[in-house]
Formats: sequence, structure tokens, C-alpha cells
Amino acid sequence: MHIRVQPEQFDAGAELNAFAQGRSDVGAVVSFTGVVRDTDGDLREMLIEHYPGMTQSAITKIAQEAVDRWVLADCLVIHRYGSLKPGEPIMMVAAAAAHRAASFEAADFLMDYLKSRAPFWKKELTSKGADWVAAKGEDEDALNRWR
Amino acid sequence: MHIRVQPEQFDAGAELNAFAQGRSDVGAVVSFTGVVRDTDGDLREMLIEHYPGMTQSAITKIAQEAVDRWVLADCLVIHRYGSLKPGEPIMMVAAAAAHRAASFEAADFLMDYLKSRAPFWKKELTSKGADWVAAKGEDEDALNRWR
Amino acid sequence: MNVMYFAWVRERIGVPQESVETEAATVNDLIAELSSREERYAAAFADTSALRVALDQELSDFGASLVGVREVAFFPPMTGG
Amino acid sequence: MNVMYFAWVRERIGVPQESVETEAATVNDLIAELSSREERYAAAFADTSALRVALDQELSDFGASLVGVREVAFFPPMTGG
Repeated sequence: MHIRVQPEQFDAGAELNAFAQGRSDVGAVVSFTGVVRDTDGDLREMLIEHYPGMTQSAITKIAQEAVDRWVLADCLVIHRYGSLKPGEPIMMVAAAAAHRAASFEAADFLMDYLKSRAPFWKKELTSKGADWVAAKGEDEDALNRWR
Repeated sequence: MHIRVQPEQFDAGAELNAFAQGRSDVGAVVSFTGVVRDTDGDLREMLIEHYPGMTQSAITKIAQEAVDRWVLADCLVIHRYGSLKPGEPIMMVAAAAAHRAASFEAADFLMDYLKSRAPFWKKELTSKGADWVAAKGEDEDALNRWR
Repeated sequence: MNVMYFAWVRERIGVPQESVETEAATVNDLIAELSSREERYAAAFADTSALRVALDQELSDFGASLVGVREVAFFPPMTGG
Repeated sequence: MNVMYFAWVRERIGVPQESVETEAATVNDLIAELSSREERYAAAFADTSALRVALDQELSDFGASLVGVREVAFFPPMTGG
């Protein structure tokens, strides 16, 4: 299990290549990369706040549950905080398993839980001002898929 | 849509980084990489045969359905044929969308259909001889999820 | 007891954290006590359905006991990922 | 008509493709005709539930008409991905 919480940019491709290398039991690797989206062309900056004392342990708990439940060979979570620009990666997860179903489900599970259970908050700065991103009801609903 | 069928190795990380760059409407990128697995430590080589006249058009049809159905910003399919060694990537797909649900579902759909509807056949060479990999009933069943 | 605030809760209350002397038995009691002290707390805690609470860095609920708790954190629903 | 074989079908029949002169109306008719010609075809086509067929590079079925078809391919279920 590899978990990193950092303000620095990261290289999703290099992380994917470094992940789960040299394991003969891995047949399937799924990755998810979240990117700062700027649909209206008006986003100047995304600020991500987190709760340092809680972040690492909350993510570790979620990742451990994924590893146990899907018998993963390995899993990876990287999440940034601080100031991000449009087009930059916000975070990524990866799950490696023998078969594709486990790697897909585990990565999907990791994303659903990170979204609603890891202590991060996003704020968007546009020409109109600064707004905290609101949680969506559907994000909370998504957790029911895994119960 | 980017579709490549090739005997050469490819760099999954570099492909992921090159994919869906510079698009402001992309918030989520899911990738799947299939790797030559050698659980028993006895695999010498994997040979992949394909049907050249049909492969590109079959994959294009599957990818186009994914793009239409999930309104993807873009999708990528790379599949190798020929001689592969344990640990090497066999193929990858990637799906880019505004939101995570679409990118996960589309990548999962692409994999299910590529597995059972793209004309590739795998043969494994071990110390015991050469065996064609048998299709699994569950692979055909997986297609029912999308009907 | 160390009380922390994140995101718009932090902005509304005006500090990221503070030390609070309290005899509050539960999270709800602590919210009532803080809200009675100053308007900025009352404003931040007006709608607890829009809030989440963590006790000693674990998600908890508003009825939970504060006995033995050293750190309470209030924040809106998380928006990571 | 060009007839192609892949994977173990190719190995059992012994050639990757061949030109076949036939009046067969359907895929099933073609299978019956080839199987009656030589044992290697009969062996390869013994269990059509283990086979798939493509007509002019599109997946099809064994009852399909061969009218106008230029290329028929036989192969086991695909195992890509």
C-alpha cells in the first residue's frame, strides 16, 4: 500500500509505471486520475484544504479495506492539497489484482470513499469570486453500493 | 478516439500522460492495463494471434459505442499481438470524461467487450507445452451488464 | 480541548483552531455552548445537517460523548477525490 | 470464397486460409460440406458451440446466408483483453 498526501504536482504516468512492477501475480491494473476541470473557462485556481492529523489515517483505513476485500496485490493513493491550476492532476488511485473485475471494483470503491470520507475540501477561484465546492447527494449515495 | 493494434511493447504511463491532455472538460481519467501474469512461475511466453482484417474495425465499433453512451471526452485502446513475456503489458484502455462515474463505467464496458468481441486469441507456452487460453463463461456473462 | 474548523466553518468562525474550556458532555452540548457565546458560532452551527464532526480524528456524530476526547473538528461534508 | 481459420481451429485444419469453391447457402451448409471432404475439417467443426464465425469480418451466426459473402472466418471464442 502506497499512500501520499502532498502539495506537489505528481506525474500520473510515472506513478502508474512504478506501481505494481515486478509482481508475477498481477494481471490487471486500474488507475483513476482526478483532474482540475475548467468547463466554463473561468477557473483561476483550485485550493484544497485538508485536515493533516486525520488525512493519512483516514486514507489508510479506506485503502486497507479495499486490499482486504478484493485481495489486491497492491494499491496506491496520491492526493494533493494547496493551490492547483486547471488541467493539473488532483489525485490518483491505482489497484492491482490478478483479474480485471477486482481491480475495477477496488478502484471504484477507493474513489467513492475518498470522495466522501477523506478530509479534503475544494474551493474554486473564478473571476466571480471564491466558492467552496458543495458535496453532492449522489456522492453519499454512491457509498451504498458497497454495503 | 485512439486505437492501436501492434506487436511492439508500449509504455502505459507515457500513454496515460499523453491521453486527454489539454482538454478543459476532462475531470476524470480511468485506465486499465492488462499484464502477462505468471502465477505459477512457469510461463515462458504468451503468443497472441489476431484477425488483422477485423481487429481494427471491431475495436473501433466498441470504442465508438462507449464514446456515444457515456459522452466521453476521449478514449484510448492499445492491444498487442505476437510474442509477449511475463510482466509485459498486453493491452490498455483509457476513458476520459467530466465525472468519475462515466469514466469508470466506460473503461469497464470497453474491457468487457474487448475481452469477448475483439478477435484476439491467447496461447500460453510453459514447460508443459502450449495451450490456448479458454474463454470463460463469466466473460460472456459480463456483457449482460451492459444490455 | 482542542477545537478545529475547516473550510467554510473555519472562515465563518474566523480561526482554524482554538483551545476551549468546557464541561460539555456531548458534541451537541458543545455546539450549544459555543453558539450561546458568540454570534459567529451560532452562524456556523445554525444547520448541523450541513456539518460533519470528527473526534480525535475519527468521523463521529453529534450525539457522541466528549469524555476523554482531546480534539474535536467541525467541517462541511468532504469534497476530495 | 476465402475461408480463414484462427487459433486452434487453424492448427487443427492446418492452414490459416484457403480459397473454397462452394455452392453452400449458409454457414452450416459450408461446415457440412467441408466436414464431408476431409477428417481434419470434421474434427475442427465437431462442436460448433465451441466456435464462432465472422462473415466479411463481422461476427455472425451459423444459420446466416452466404449470399454475397467473400470472406468466412472460423475461430474459438475470443480471449483478448
